Amino acid sequence: METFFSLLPQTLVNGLTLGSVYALIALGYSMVYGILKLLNFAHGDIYMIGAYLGYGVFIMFFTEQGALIPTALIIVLMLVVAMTGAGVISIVVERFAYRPLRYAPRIAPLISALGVSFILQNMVQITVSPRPLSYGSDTLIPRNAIFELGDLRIHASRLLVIGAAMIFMLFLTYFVRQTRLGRAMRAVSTDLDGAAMMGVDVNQVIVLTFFIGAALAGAGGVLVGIVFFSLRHTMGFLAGLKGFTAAVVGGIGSMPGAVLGGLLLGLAEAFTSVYLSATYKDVVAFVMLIFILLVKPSGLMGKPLLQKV
Amino acid sequence: MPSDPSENGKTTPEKGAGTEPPRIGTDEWVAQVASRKRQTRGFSGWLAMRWERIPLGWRFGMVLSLLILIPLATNTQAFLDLLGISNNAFIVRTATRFLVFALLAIGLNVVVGYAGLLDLGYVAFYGIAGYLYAYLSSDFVRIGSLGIDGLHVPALLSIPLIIAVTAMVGWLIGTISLRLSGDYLAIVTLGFGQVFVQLVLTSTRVRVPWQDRPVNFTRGPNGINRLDDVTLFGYTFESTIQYYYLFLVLLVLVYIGVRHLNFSRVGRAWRSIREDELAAEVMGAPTGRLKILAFVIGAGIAALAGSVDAAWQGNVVPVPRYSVLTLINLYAMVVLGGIGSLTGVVIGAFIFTVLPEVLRSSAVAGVLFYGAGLIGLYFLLKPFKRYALILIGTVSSGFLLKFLVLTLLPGLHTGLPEPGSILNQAVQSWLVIPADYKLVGNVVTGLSALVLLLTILARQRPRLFYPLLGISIYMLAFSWETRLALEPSATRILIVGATLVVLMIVRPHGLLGKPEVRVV
Amino acid sequence: MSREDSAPILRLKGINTFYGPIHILQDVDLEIYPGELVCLLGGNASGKSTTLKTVLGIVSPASGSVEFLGKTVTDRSTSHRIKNGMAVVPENRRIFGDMTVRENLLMGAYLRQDQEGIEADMKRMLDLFPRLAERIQQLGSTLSGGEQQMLAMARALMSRPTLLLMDEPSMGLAPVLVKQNFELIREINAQGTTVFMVEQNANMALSIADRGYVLQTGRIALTDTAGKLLQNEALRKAYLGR
Amino acid sequence: MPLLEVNGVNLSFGGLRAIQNLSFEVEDQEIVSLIGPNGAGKSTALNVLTGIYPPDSGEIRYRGTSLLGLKPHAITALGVARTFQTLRVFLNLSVIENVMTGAYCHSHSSLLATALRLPSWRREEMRIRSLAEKNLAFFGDRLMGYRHDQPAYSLSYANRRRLEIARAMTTGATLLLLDEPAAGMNPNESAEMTELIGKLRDEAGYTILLIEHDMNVVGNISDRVIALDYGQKIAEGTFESVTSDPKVIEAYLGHQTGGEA
Repeated sequence: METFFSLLPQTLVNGLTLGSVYALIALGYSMVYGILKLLNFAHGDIYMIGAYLGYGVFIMFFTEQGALIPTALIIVLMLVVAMTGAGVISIVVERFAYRPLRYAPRIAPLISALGVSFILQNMVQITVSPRPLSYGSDTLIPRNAIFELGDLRIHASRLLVIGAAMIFMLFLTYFVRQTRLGRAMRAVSTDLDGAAMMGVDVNQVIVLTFFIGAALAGAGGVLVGIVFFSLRHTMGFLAGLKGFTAAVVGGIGSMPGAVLGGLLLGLAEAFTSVYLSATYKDVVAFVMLIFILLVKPSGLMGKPLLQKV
Repeated sequence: MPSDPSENGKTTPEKGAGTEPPRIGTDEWVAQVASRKRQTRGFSGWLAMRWERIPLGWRFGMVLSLLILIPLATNTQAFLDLLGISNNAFIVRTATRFLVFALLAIGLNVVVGYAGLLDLGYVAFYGIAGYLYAYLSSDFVRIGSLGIDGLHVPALLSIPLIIAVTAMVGWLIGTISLRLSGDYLAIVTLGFGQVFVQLVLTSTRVRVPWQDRPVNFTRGPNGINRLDDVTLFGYTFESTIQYYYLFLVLLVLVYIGVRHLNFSRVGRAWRSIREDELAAEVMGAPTGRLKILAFVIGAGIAALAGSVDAAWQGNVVPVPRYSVLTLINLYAMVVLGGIGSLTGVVIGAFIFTVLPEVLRSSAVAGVLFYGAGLIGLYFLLKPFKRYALILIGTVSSGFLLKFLVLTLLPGLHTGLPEPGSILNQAVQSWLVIPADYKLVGNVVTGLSALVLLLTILARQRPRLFYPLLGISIYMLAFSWETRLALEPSATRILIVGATLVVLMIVRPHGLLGKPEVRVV
Repeated sequence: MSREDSAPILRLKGINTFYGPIHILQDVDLEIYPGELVCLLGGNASGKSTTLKTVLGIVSPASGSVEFLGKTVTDRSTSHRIKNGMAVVPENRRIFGDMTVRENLLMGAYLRQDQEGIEADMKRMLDLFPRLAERIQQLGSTLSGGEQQMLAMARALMSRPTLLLMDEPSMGLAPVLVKQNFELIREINAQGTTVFMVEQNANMALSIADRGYVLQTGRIALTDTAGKLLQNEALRKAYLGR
Repeated sequence: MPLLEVNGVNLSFGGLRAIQNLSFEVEDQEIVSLIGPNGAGKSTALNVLTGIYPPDSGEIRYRGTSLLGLKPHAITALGVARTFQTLRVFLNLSVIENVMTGAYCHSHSSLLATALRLPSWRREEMRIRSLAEKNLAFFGDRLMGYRHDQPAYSLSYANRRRLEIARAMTTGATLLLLDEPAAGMNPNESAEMTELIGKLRDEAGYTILLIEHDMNVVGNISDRVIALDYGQKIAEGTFESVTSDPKVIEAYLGHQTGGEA
């Protein structure tokens, strides 16, 4: 019991860190699904692209002599480049792989998304490297940058991840709730044709949605690199799966649901690793998913569908 | 009511206005369906028409005899010389893989194509059957206290048992997940598939109450090997070619059985569920039970394929055989072939087992790459004159560029250390290839994707399109020679991915699938 | 009552539209002049809604042209057309259920940038429909059928349209509400907004319209003033019932 | 014993009371019409009868058997079939297949017999097909001959309504619930539909519960009319008595009836 309580705060922090990243990925899934009812299976690879772009910025400014500019600035630059790059690539993918299929049978864009996923992964493999890349464990944030709160020791990188993710999510909430374009986004997701009749440029809104979703995933990719120091061209697959799971647990289409689902999944994995066994963390995550869906078939924050007759 | 034939989009002024005015209040044919007339345009239309005139039994027999002959025909000296290989083992192996995947794809088609359920855990049934076969037909199961030193259950007993057990699991999963609809079903089944693989990977040291030491249930990623061959009525299947014919028989039986089911009350009910679940239920079809039935039949077919496949391969390994990658492959086969169309699904399985194998050799991949490019370009640029002009233009500009580089910056062009086949040399003759070709190749490969997409965007504007097209051809050839051909394993999947995207856009309903009308 | 002397505000010329293999609109010609109230009549699946969608640019015709305010807009987007003065009260009203009444009204003014003008119009609408003012923060999905109709109308008027398009304004409303609704349409028209209305209820529509078109299996079968159409023998038999 | 008994049924969605204390009966071989403004609960009542929405309270009996707690397909198998206001034919199935789907609940071929195409399967399939053909023939030449093998999406609106009725007939039901069978039809077609509904009762022996807005249709064939408003029954009786009831006039018809509602 004692060990249980002594490990608790640390596990919570770990879970929240992981959960924040899952939440960032889940948001993109959920937003795109909300508007197009499309399961964007290439989303995980967009996150991977973000991680690589961030790494590209890192090696540009972090030579063997050390950082050319302040570390904080490098991190900001990494985020900016990764988010913009991921966003742009996602728009290109939407334009060429999804838009021609908007009125096709539901499963066609799904297969197209898998094709895109293959292309992105293997393009990175060919042009960058098939081997994992590494940041080096204390290059960006020193190993001793630790905040102590009683017994709890939190590494600065974890605070950075949680903080950054929270800022992005707050910004997104403000954008969707309070701005004209955000209102248009909500309108399109409730009734695409109805929104078009109000003069909303639906394509513009869809492009915007893909951009924002991909930018968040790209940020997630950079943040993961900062905490776990390494990246690989196949990293998008499992992360995408987790993001998708989180989105569904929260109720796909619902943005607060995606965040909640992401955090829950992260916490579940952290707790399983600590209290059960790290080997079972994926199993537990999926069992949790199945259980939640059986109790609440439309996800935690999704709206139950009333059958229309 | 005068019907306006096909001619979509283009109208002639005299039509419509001149014909008799419509009578008010008669709502006869609202829908004047041009598709009532068979489309016979072009060569492919002619071929399809010819093919469909052959009676069904004959068509079936023709394909079947072709499949029977493949291992024999490819074993002739003439054929082997043609391909320059010493034996046809590789071909028979690929053909057998095709049959396994065709079986699996037919099972998946029952679930996804007929009942319309997005089952992303299908591959787990394949895996469960594989592992069950491994337990029942190898030395793996050893229980000292009972004196069991490996189970070797006869195939005639074990395979039906495995099918029954797997179908039961299918029933269980179906019953649980059918409380959910649509995409939620997809995620729960995906979760099930993941749990299966994870459990197999991790159940290597499980503590059980009746044992002191932890038990290794699966041997993790190493899998279980040295499985028994299938023995039926005293005949043991040993070589790949023997398994090929076994799978062929199974495929034919399953194909016919599923086809008969589809054209019966069950098939009609499945299709009506896919169209409108509520209406189907209200018209007396027990939708829940029918969907579970599809799940169970799918699982049963997967179990049949999985157990015999395990025997053929002689081992079971969780990754990649039973992982999501296989699932993706199966979905590609089903969707590409045309969801709901049995023949289409088999063709899809053929394409997706043969294509990656063919692409393994970079020489063949090169031929395919340039060949498909040239043919695709021809259809894009018809008539031939324009096509030839563009190609000649591009190649001569390439030579001009090379000439300029060689005279002005003589150090820039160094060529590749290994120029490759004659085809590669021919292409390289008009490319400028610098010394650090890998780095430049990386950049150009990235850029060429961009230029290609720009070219597609500009297709309505000839003055932009043709120059851009020339540039993309040049850049793609450069990418291929400097990077893609050097990384065959990644390129293979890159090409498969591109094929998926392009095919979905060109034919979203698959090769043999029928486009469905949703609302009118 | 057609005002042949002025230029038409909307003109469809030789419109042909396909839905997949199905030929929906066949050589549809149609003109609407400033200040008119024109209705388009026709049975189910005769192509009425498709005509309206073609006017709006949601469906693009295979051939033919759409002119709005003297300019060809066939290839222009829906938002372009709405920006230039179209507005629509869609079939079944299509209220955004997850948005408040206020947000729904703001969606009507989506393409307008003048904040003060929008606020002024918002106030005007709430004066016109006091029921909406009471429910300004309520979600759209909680309104009753009649209130939703008001909201849809107010939302369309938020963009200060020169041409108001109405798709089946009587659909799904009790006969009592239908009458109120049609009186409101006449009122809006009297205040200077040109109205083009697609309607199945021929009696009601013709009782307030200036002119009418009758669409039959994708073609314009008849067009005349409302008064003459009410007298038309064939039409009476087909749609008016007596 | 009446064929259908509805007794004190209540149903609410969230706060909205869609049906309040609804009771009525339908006798064998009777044609009963439900009228009332949109949103009055007519279609909801049909959905409750067919098991799509379980009622909060009340009792529904068909031939004395309670329908509560039964799945829609089980209710259909008992003998209650319906059509839909919004037309739910299976667009991509052929006309004949659409009708044949209705026969599921009274066909029994096992999977094995089907997969092997045993003689028992052949006989049953023949029976279903000829039943479907017979039911399509009920509509005269409208849905005959070459149209059997055409996809349902190629049918006109009116023909789809006919197809839905043929599909409901094939379920072997005796009680047909028709939801606005004449909606979207012009007066000629409505008159034809009216005649047909009469024929369904007189020649084929069906009992019919009808929802309809077109007062011409309702007036011509109904033995009894039930008027609903806000989920409650406000009047019941002959067509004349119900349409002259002041409550019905106020809630539904309005004072000067201009034509169809």
